[in-house]
Amino acid sequence: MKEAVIAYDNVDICYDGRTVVRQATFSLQPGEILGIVGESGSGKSTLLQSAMNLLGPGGAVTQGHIWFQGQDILALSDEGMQRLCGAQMAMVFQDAAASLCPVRTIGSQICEAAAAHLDMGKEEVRRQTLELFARLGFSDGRRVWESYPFELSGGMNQRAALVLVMLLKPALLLADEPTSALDVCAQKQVLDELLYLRDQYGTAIMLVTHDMGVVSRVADYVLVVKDGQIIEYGPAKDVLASPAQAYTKELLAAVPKLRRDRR
Amino acid sequence: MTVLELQEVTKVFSGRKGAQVRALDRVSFCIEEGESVGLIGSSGSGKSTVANAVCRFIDVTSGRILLRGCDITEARGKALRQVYKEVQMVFQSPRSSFDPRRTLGDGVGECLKNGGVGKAERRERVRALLERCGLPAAAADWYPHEVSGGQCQRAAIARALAAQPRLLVCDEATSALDVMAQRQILELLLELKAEGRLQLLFITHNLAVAQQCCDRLIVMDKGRIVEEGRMDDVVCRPQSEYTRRLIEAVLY
Amino acid sequence: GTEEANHSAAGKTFVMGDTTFNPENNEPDINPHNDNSGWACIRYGVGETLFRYSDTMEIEPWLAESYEPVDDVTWRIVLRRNVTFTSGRPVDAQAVKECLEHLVAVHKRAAGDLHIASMEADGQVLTIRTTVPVPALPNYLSDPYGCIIDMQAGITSDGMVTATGPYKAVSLVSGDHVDLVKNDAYWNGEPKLDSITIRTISDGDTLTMALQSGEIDAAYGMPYASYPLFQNDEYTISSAATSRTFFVWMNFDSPLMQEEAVRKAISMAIDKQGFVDALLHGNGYPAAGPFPGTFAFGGDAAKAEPYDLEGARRVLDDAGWKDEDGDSVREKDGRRLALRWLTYPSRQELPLLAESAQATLKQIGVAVDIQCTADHNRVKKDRSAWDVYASAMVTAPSGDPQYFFTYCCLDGSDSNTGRYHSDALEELARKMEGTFDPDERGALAAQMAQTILDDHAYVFCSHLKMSMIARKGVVGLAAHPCDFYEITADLDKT
Amino acid sequence: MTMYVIKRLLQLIPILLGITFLSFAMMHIAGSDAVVQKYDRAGIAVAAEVVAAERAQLGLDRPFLTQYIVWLGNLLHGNMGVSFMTGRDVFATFMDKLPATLLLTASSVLVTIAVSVPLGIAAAVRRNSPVDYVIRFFSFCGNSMPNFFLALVLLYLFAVQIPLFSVLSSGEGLEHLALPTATLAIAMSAKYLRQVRAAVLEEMGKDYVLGAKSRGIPFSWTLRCSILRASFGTILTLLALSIGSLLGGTAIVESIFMWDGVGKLAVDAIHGRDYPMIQAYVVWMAFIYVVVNLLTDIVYRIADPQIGWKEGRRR
Amino acid sequence: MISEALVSRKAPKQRLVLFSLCAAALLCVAAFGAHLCPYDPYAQQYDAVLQAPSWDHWLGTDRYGRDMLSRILAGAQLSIFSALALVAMIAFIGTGIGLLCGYYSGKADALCMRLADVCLAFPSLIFAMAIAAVLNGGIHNAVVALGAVSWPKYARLVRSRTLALKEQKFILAAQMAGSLPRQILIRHILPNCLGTIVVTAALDIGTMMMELAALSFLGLGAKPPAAEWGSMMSTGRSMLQTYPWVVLSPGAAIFLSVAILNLWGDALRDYIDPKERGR
Ligand SMILES: Nc1ncnc2c1ncn2[C@@H]1O[C@H](COP(=O)(O)OP(=O)(O)OP(=O)(O)O)[C@@H](O)[C@H]1O
Ligand SMILES: Nc1ncnc2c1ncn2[C@@H]1O[C@H](COP(=O)(O)OP(=O)(O)OP(=O)(O)O)[C@@H](O)[C@H]1O
Ligand SMILES: [Mg+2]
Ligand SMILES: [Mg+2]
Repeated sequence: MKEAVIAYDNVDICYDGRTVVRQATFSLQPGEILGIVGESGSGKSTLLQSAMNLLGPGGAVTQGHIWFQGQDILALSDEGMQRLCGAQMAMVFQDAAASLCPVRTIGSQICEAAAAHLDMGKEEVRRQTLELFARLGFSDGRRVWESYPFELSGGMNQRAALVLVMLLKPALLLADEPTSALDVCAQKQVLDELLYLRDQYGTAIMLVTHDMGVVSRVADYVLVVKDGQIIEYGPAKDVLASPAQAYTKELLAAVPKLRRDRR
Repeated sequence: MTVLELQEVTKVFSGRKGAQVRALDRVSFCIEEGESVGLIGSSGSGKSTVANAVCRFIDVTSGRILLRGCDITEARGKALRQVYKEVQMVFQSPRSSFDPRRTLGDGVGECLKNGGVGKAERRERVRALLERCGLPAAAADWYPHEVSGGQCQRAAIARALAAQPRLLVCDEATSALDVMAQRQILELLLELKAEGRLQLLFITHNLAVAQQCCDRLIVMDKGRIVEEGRMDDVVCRPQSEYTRRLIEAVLY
Repeated sequence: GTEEANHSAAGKTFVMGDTTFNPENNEPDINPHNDNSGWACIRYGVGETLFRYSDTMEIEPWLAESYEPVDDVTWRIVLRRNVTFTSGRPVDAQAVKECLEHLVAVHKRAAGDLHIASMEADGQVLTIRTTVPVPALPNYLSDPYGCIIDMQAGITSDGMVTATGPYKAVSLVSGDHVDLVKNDAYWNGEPKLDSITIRTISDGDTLTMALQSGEIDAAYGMPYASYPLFQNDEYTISSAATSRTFFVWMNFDSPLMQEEAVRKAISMAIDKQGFVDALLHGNGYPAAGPFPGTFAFGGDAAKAEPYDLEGARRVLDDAGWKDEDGDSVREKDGRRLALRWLTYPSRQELPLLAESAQATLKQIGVAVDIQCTADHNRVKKDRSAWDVYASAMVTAPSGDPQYFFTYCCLDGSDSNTGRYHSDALEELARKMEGTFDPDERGALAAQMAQTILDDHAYVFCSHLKMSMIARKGVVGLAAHPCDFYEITADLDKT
Repeated sequence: MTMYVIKRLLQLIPILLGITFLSFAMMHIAGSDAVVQKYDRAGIAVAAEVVAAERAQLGLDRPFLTQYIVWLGNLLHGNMGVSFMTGRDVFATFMDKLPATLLLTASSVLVTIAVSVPLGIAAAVRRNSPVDYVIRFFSFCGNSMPNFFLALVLLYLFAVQIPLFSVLSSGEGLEHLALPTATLAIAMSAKYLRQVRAAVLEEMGKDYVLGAKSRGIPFSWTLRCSILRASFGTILTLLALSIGSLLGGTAIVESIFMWDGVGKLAVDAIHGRDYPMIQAYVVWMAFIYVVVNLLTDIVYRIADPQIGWKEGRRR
Repeated sequence: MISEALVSRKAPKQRLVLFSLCAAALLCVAAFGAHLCPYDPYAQQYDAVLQAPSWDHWLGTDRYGRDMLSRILAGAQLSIFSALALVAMIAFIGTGIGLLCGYYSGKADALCMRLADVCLAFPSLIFAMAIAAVLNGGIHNAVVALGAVSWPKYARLVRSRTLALKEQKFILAAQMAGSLPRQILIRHILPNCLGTIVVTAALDIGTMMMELAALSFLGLGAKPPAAEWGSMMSTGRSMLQTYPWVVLSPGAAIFLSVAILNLWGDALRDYIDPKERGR
């Protein structure tokens, strides 16, 4: 078996002494896509953030280890972390617009990220970005490149943030609801891009989403979280087809379906 | 009676270097009493801009917006506060819509406070509202940066409902919620709607969700309305090419 | 190395720091016809007056050889023969006449002092006719504005003039410095230095440090607190008592001050010696009357009340001022014995005097409320706003005693701030106006001083000591009681 | 933007009118005029006629409004009058001394920025660490020391004890600039660095900082390109404000270091009630303020793309 | 890691408590300092002038022979409270104007800001003199005079923050909740500017002490024999080399107050930020 890209080993996470994630254990091989579902506030974002040491002043991993390609992330120095972040693992935030600097254009932030990790000329970065923009359904990529985050719509910001990390071709992509603000067409394009990234570069992806459609379409494995506890974990097909837990069943049942017939 | 009417509303943003973005291009539609309207369209098509214009967060370049027959295109000050007694909005990005230095409870209770509701009663009502939106009552004491995206969104919905609006503008109000929460909120909205008090302008990407709570559907593309009609008509027999593509792309 | 070369190229140079040579002091340049700039002109050895003061403040000829009053309004002045301006023009009566004509045309104060009606020049003899009798004309002509300058050579736009002193100005930046070089043709001995720079140093502490670091050779205007740094073998301090006097005016419009006992008690309760020793660090002399001991008519010629707190208490007790309510302030007929003491901060010694007096007066049961404001002139005019006014004034700027009484104490005086009136004093003043003999004038002055002291109308606290501090090796720099003369042909540096 | 600048520059006119009138009026309220003040300082009494004659010469006997209007009329002809104290042309004198003050101000501002921005940032980044406490300690020191004290201590240490510099400046030369600049810059940095610290801290709490971290952008880059840029507005506003107090505060430093500039000129003029000179100073200060504030506003708008050129939205 | 997390969350509160205690102690000294004096702070003694610090006089004596320590204690009230009052006044007025101008930007804003320019550019010395002439001396009027020219700093600062804040979503939300502008300003914008204001105000205290001292030269400040720290420092300035304690003692007193009040301000700033404080 290949070495796991990321492995959570019995991880507990606290905010101010309140444990919000308990005994999380799972791992991900290169090229695998893990869908994480669960009710809001159950600790999904927290799980992702802990992998990048981004829990903020009040949060901390109080137990267990997180291994990234064999390194213990929690023991890494700041510089070590900084080298990993972006290049090796990258994250798209749930609130993508807020994760972009409000006083800089999208283009300059992309260039910055590229300069930090890639050995690529500015022109080349721009070319590749515009290409990616086009593939993600932007009609006018050049305008996006020159825009400030507040000048873009929610979905545009989300895709811009996605492009930002896809450009870096990380080994692990942590995507926190990357398609929640997108219309279905754009959503489809984004998912195609994610799959392309996985196929082309062997990127492993942790994908938090509420959209069961997305899970069934791209995920290899599914993780169901409830109140910080992993209650179900297995191959996507199995879990979706025959959920073991009542909660999962409820979750699946609650998914709204488009009625295409006329009443 | 018409609750909301947009007449030929156009919005042009002038960018920094003189570039102009026509975010809305002669958009006209109306929402009748007792009716809820869904608004879909690709991202960047101007949905949020419609919502912002209706709530007077931005000035439109031309056109008129009427609320119950009153022209609110240029409402300000007192008139605007009157408008907000009827219209409320749930923002697309919930976290930044809460004051970072105040608790969620303060945010939710603000309009009650302005309405002169006493402290104890306000507390009770805030808790009730939060619970109704699927949050624990304790959430009233949490700060925005301490809650998850979904929790924040629910608080935002609770805040909007606190004002007991006639028209609720939801800008992707449920897209950050898990499916069960989503259903819970939708049921709540449907309930309020059934009481006959609430009209919705529901912006979403999720056609299925829109189908559940809206009577009519408007499809937008590049700042224009490309299709408008009864929900089922549009879903089952899309007229425009764009709508057809949208419906086909639905995964589930 | 190079420094030495510089030195020999420039010859013997001397740098003096002075706090007063600046526009703020109305001494923007060295043109005697401009405001107070004459002080700079005369102090720095550029210009000279017709007469000068001796060390005992008596008039002696300088550029003039002799003078005599012809009648009440006519003066005959004979000029020295061998004197030339640095422009080369000989100093004759015509040149002096031109200079004085220009002076009275542009300098209002000079015009007001001199009352010149006409002048006649005849070779070296200048005859001046005045509109009214001016017994002190030679004194006024010794005022710095009386520096004789060559009006043909004119006044440069920088404010430099051509005169007769041991040094001549070569460059001047107002408020910054003036550069002087030796006048090779000086009539009264050979100047010993080749060049002199006068640096304006407005700040006393900077002056201190400049002297400490050796950047200046001598300093004028050193803060008192710095004296201990220079009271050693490395430096020499030369001082002289001047007629700049710190004194107190009683306000006779104030009901409180109309009471003799109160005035007397105040004059007995100011610790002059303590003020001079502790607060001025010895840079002054306790005063009795308006004039310092350097004047023939000054010093002990008048007797003031001694410092005597016990006596002062008795005076107040006798007058019925008692502290009845135990707040350690006396009262009488329901009025508290609280003085409003007006003074101003631009003379740094005045606030010290005020605080010192406040403390001693407190001991005899008199409260003092100090109003120390830059705006005292306006407050002063409102005679209901103050009881006591402390000021610093030059009591005999021209070396003549009449000035002080004329301006400060008589009914017609413009500056009789306290509205003091005394019939005896008026009488004496009339007598002095008609007296030309200096000795007689001095005797009259002593009487007048005694009169105002007996009336307790003024309390003279201290005369200021003017000092210059020089580095070891500087010779010929001596403080003069009239504060006009600093740099002379004798100045040298070894 | 051009419109904006033109509009703001036009606003200068009423400001100048207002401020010169105000200062004229205030000086009159404050009582005593140049003549009285002069004799007062000299400590000699003169005849009332002499005073009257001198006042007439300066035009001080005319009614206050007339004096102001005459002054204004002269100004329109490009004539700022002659100084009451020196009899020299005010404009020439002022322009003569201006470069010295400008040089001093500019060098102090530069040094202040060079010192306080890095230190302020360091204190913010390492907040509540020993580094932060040391930096803040010095800032408190600088803050509780009056200018004159600092100036004297510097002079004593570096000119008297260790003669690195000379006590008296003889005009140009960088070494003469060193101590006065240090005095002003230390005092200013002490305040400024704390404000930089606060502004940077404010920004560091924002979400996008986490975002940048997640992208593996070195913190120094985020700091430079994002945080500083975002807090630029506040930092700049503060700087602009302190330039004003700096210009006003040079007087004491100028007189201690014998720096022949307008600060001392102005204070002397105020003490001597030298109206024409005061007016020149007031005009200059107003001009500087308007220009500095205009520049800040422009830069502020450039730095923060969310604030447009229209004066903001009204509600 | 755990302990670190706990420390960083709890610390703001602890720091606030600590520095609040310090500040309270300072204010106590200010209020009751006059009763703690070992000597009569006003008793002049010419036989003991300018004595160096010793067991008898811990901080030496001044040129009138008064005990420095006693004077510093006695002067604390005047020095601290007048500076505090002044700073409170300008911070209050400036913040108010800044908030209004920033929020309502328009003609009135432009007018106010130009007025602020005038006040900033206006030589405060002239203003102080005029105040002295009209209202007469006294430290109250000095406070008024300084206040009248110092508010624009806060106004400008707060205005620029307000301009940025009012574009934020949560302000829009507050408007929707029907809050009146004044409520929005007080509930939302002000708390979000407070950090900057507190820091600036704490800083200004030292500055204002010195400014008040400078005005005493015009007869506007504290009246003798009151022991105001700033004036003590400036009147003693030329004794720096010869009798340093005369200058250094009030200097140290000012430093101490400035440091305490600043640390307190910082702690307060941290505490009012919920992101720092924790639940
Ligand atoms: N402040 C602004 N300045 C300039 N352009 C803007 C601004 N706000 C929005 N736009 C532009 O207007 C267009 C419409 O934006 P809008 O936010 O209404 O889209 P949307 O339909 O809500 O998209 P999404 O579903 O992604 O939220 C976009 O092209 C966007 O870039
Ligand atoms: N900074 C914080 N301080 C304290 N509690 C926090 C903080 N961030 C999150 N929490 C709490 O941790 C729990 C998990 O939050 P998290 O953001 O991981 O949820 P989530 O699963 O991502 O939910 P959603 O789907 O709504 O985004 C929530 O109950 C939230 O209130
Ligand atoms: Mg989340
Ligand atoms: Mg949107």
